[in-house]
Amino acid sequence: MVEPLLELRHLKKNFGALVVTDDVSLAVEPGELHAIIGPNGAGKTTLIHQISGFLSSASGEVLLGGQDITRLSMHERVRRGLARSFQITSILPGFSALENVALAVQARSGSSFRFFGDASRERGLNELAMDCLEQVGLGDRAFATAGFLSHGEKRQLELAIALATRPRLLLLDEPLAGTGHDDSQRVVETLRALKSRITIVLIEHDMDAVFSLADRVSVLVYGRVIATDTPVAIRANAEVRTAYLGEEV
Amino acid sequence: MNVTIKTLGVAAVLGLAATPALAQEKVKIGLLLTLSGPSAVLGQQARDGFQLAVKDLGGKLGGRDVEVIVVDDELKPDVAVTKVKGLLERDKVDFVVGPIFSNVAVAVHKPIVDSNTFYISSNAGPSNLAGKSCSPYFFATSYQNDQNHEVLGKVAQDRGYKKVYLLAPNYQAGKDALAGFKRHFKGEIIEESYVPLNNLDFQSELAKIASLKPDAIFTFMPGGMGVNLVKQYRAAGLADRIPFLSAFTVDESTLPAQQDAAIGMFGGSNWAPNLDTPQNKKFVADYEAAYNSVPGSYSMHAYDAALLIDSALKATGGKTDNKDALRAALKKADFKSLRGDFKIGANGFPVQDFYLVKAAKRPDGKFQTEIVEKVFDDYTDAYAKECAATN
Amino acid sequence: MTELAQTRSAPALPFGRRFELVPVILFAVFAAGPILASASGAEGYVLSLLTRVMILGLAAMSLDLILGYGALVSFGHAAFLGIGAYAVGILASHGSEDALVQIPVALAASAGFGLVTGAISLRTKGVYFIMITLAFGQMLFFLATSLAAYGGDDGMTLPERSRVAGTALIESDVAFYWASFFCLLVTYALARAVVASRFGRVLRGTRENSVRMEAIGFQPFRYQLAAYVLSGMMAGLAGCLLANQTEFVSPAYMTWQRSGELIFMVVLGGLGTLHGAIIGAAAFLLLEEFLPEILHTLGFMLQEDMRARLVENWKMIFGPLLILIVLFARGGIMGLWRRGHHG
Amino acid sequence: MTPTLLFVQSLNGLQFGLILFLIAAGLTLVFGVMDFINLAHGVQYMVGAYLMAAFSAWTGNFGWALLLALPSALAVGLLLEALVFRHLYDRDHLDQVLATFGVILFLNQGVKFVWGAAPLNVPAPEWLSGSVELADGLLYPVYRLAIIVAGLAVAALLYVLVNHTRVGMLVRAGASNAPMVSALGVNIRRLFMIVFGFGAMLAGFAGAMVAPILSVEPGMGDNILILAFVVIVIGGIGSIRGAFLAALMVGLVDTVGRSFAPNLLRLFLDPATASQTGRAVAPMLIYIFMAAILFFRPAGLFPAKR
Repeated sequence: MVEPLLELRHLKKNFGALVVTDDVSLAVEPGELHAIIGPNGAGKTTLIHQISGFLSSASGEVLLGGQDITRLSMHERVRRGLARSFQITSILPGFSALENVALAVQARSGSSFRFFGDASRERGLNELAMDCLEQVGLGDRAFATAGFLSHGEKRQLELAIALATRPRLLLLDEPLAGTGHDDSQRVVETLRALKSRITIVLIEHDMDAVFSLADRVSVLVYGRVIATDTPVAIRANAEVRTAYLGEEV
Repeated sequence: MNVTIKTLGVAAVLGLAATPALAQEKVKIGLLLTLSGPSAVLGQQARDGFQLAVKDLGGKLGGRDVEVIVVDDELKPDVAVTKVKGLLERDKVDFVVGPIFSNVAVAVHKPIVDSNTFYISSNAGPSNLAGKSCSPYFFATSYQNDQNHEVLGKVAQDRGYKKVYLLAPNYQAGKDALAGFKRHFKGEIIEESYVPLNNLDFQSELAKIASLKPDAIFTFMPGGMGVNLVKQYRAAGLADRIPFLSAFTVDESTLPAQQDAAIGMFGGSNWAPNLDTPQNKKFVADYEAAYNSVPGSYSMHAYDAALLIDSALKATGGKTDNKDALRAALKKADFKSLRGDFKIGANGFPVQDFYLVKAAKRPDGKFQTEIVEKVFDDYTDAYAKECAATN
Repeated sequence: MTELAQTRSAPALPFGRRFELVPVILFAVFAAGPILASASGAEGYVLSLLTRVMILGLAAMSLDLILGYGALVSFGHAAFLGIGAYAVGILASHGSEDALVQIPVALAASAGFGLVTGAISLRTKGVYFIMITLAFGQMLFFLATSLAAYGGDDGMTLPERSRVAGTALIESDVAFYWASFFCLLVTYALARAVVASRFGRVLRGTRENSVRMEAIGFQPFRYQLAAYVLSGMMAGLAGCLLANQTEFVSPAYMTWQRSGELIFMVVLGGLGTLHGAIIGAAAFLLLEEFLPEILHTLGFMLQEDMRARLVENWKMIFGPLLILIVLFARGGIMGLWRRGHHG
Repeated sequence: MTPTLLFVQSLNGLQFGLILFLIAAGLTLVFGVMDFINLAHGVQYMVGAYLMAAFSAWTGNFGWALLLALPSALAVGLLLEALVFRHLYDRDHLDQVLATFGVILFLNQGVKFVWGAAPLNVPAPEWLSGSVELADGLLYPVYRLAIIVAGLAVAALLYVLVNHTRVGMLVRAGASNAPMVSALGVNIRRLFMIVFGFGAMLAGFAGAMVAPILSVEPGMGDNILILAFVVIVIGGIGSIRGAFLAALMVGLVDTVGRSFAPNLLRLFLDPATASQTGRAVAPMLIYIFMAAILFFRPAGLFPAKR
């Protein structure tokens, strides 16, 4: 068996008496697209926050490529190849789309304690950034101000930003949320193209997208993982059906 | 900030018609005073005093028409420097009169005397301007800052007080004040207490005073601080038990707010509104009629500053271009001061008498300080000997 | 404050790409200052006023670097003015009158103070940051008032302007004017370069969305701290100049009111443009200087004593004027200008 | 230092702290509920004192003057709210700081314009003047005790209002989540107006109460405003409980620290140096205290949950 790229061991998070995630153990293999599904309030976003380091865990461990990263802060995890998107779009609204991505390129290439030289004219940064934008299909909007992009475009931009950090593992928190039909088709196509190259953990409510993209699916209910399996097996899992799918399908 | 006194303009026109010989330029005087913020009342007193003098002199100084330019230093030294440069270079004033506060006086001293303009302090008298940094272009119609404190030190010594409690704000003038007091007082200082500048609540200090039971307290607490201290001292029941010696704490600028609380408290001064000379009586009456408040020493000094300039210009025939002649005339101080005895000493500061004064309520219900006794006669400040100027 | 940054974004266009008229005009006006001054017939006064505008403009610009580009509202920035001024004053009183010694010491002292207080202050956010910077400013203010050896509350007069390499290069007002002009121009160019650089881009990104910056691998704290130190050093330089301009050093340079005025100048001119801060400083100082005079002229129909009262109480007009500027001129003077040029 | 003196100093600290609390309570509510930085809160304290002085001179009676001053302070607050502040709620903090600074300039000069630059006098009522003897020769003014009682009463009243009334519930909810409150169908503008007017009245009350012991003069609110900000930041913005505790702490640190700092330092330093250093440190104490608190608790003692 291959060593998992991401491994969660008994992760727990509580806000006071409210336990949001409880004893979550999970292994994500290199190269797979691992979807996490579950009803609202199951603790999916909290889990992503714990993995990315946005929130600290009450107990448990997070391992990336076998190394314990539980105590690292968010930016240190990014440097180790862990990128994420946010459920509520998080971009730099005053910057152009290109600069949003170029800044992410800058983060991993050379020092940012350079006080001279026009960063916006650094060809090396801009070309790589443009490349990422094109991968998500935003090449023609590179010079638009990010704050003025459509909602779907913002989601694509966030994906491009995450890609620009050259992640080994991409954590995506509902990339399809709030997108229209056309936009969501484009995002799904982009993800399909990416999944061969990058390991992805995906939280999503759009079941069609999940079952067409995912290699494996974990089901989170009340902060606990009740099943992890292939999409086909998950569909057939009786426990999942009663706990979750049964109510929706 | 360019406030020409229009009434004087009218007087000037009349003067022009009467004596064509004097159809020369107006003599320009810059009044640099603190006119905004909590201390504005002191600046107003000085401004009103000066303008009253100009009015009494028929709108002329030394026979020349006058233009008085009043500027507000906002009690910010760097603002004052810029404004003074405006007075010197744009308005080309012949004299700068003011300011109220020592820190402003120190800041503007250099630009004024460097431009060979006469600088007449109508209030601030910091020690360095009287000593090391004295200048042939600097004169004061007030006093050296320490002198009022020395009055109280002498009084405490003469009355045989054994233990005195000292209280001052924690800044340079406060420290100077206590040093001034100690110059003549040789008894025991049971505590030197400093409060932050602009401190308004003295309960902790009053509690200490009550427990230490000194023979007297001496304090320097100008402006609003003094108002609060006096009211709180009275409320704490200390006023009738422990004599309250002070400088710049009970005077005509604070008495309207202190009122009955201040009655009987002592101060030191070179003058008081009840000084019994005809000239002074007229001044006080005129001032009260014009501005509806009792004049304090701030007004008196400014009034005398105008008289001093008037006397010097008379001696030079109205001319200001010969600086040496003008200086000699200023030094002579050939005028009758509101305070009586008045001479200019070697360092440009006055040689004058000092009194112990006491706050009192007048029959008409207004409050003023009144002279108790003369403490110093023809008194020179302690820094005059440090002044090496050859003026 | 991070929350206030989102509403005010710098122009999206990259820096340095287009010719900017405003700074060119601004510096041309300053360059013409000595000619204007000698034409006015009050050379020293006009020069000293304009020098003051440039010096406080420099201080305001340094604040804009962290306020406009980093959304860090420092309410203790005047402390750096004081450090610069006291470095000059204290060194001069010990016989080191050369600017080549004084300025490096002032910059080092500002950097040291900025590093320590910045590292502590940046742990907090928003209003807490405002207040903790105020606290440090106040501590330094009270420290200065207790320095009896250096004049305490009264401050101290400098024997003369700083010497430069042993010569009295900046003794004359005109020479000092050009020295201030030079400092402002160089610092402005430097600040422009910094905000456009990689570092500046990270700083601007942090202002826009600090969580996003962490999510792409930056630690905002380090960049904010560096910017805070840099800004403090620029303000320290302004302090050196201020001491030389007034030939006087005083704790009054670092009151909290002065820090407030600096914030004021930046917002009045328009956040996040650098030259806006200089324009804001000019507008503020010139208004403070000439408003009484303007009121005197406008009040020609009033009776003389009413007119005098109006002039004396000019702050009663100044206050509402500021309120109106806030209510109706969003983005400050630069905001007005920009709107005028884009329809 | 005798225990009695320490006791008296603590009373003084308590009294000063309670005055600070009266000012800080309004400030922290306005800040917490409306996310509005009101620098002009200090001038409302000053206006309260001036109104007290004016009514006291007019009626010649302390009680009547206080009764008239309170609604007038409220009216001034509401007038300012309608004229200026209402238009600033949607603006960012810097705009608010600027505009309210303009209000400070105007009102500081305004009271000078109306009442003159000289400090005004407000006599304390006859039945509250004089002092009580706490220990041998240690007198304490009755009026100060009255301030302590009044301050504690107002604090208790506030506690009841905030914790046991509907408006108080809304205020607490608003301090933690303003959009939620407006989603509940509450007229948020009116809530703001009530909070604002109430805060202005509290500050005015503080001003009126101190008028007999402090001098009433232009600019008297400026320094206390900074202290009030220190208080609400230490307490945690939006927290009345935090403001109360912080106000008492600041009052005690300032009052007690000021008189005991030199004595404490004398344990480590020789007397001359100790008194010199003590004098330099005393005015810094509050700020050192605040910096230390924020170092360990960057959002104050009782941070609002957001």
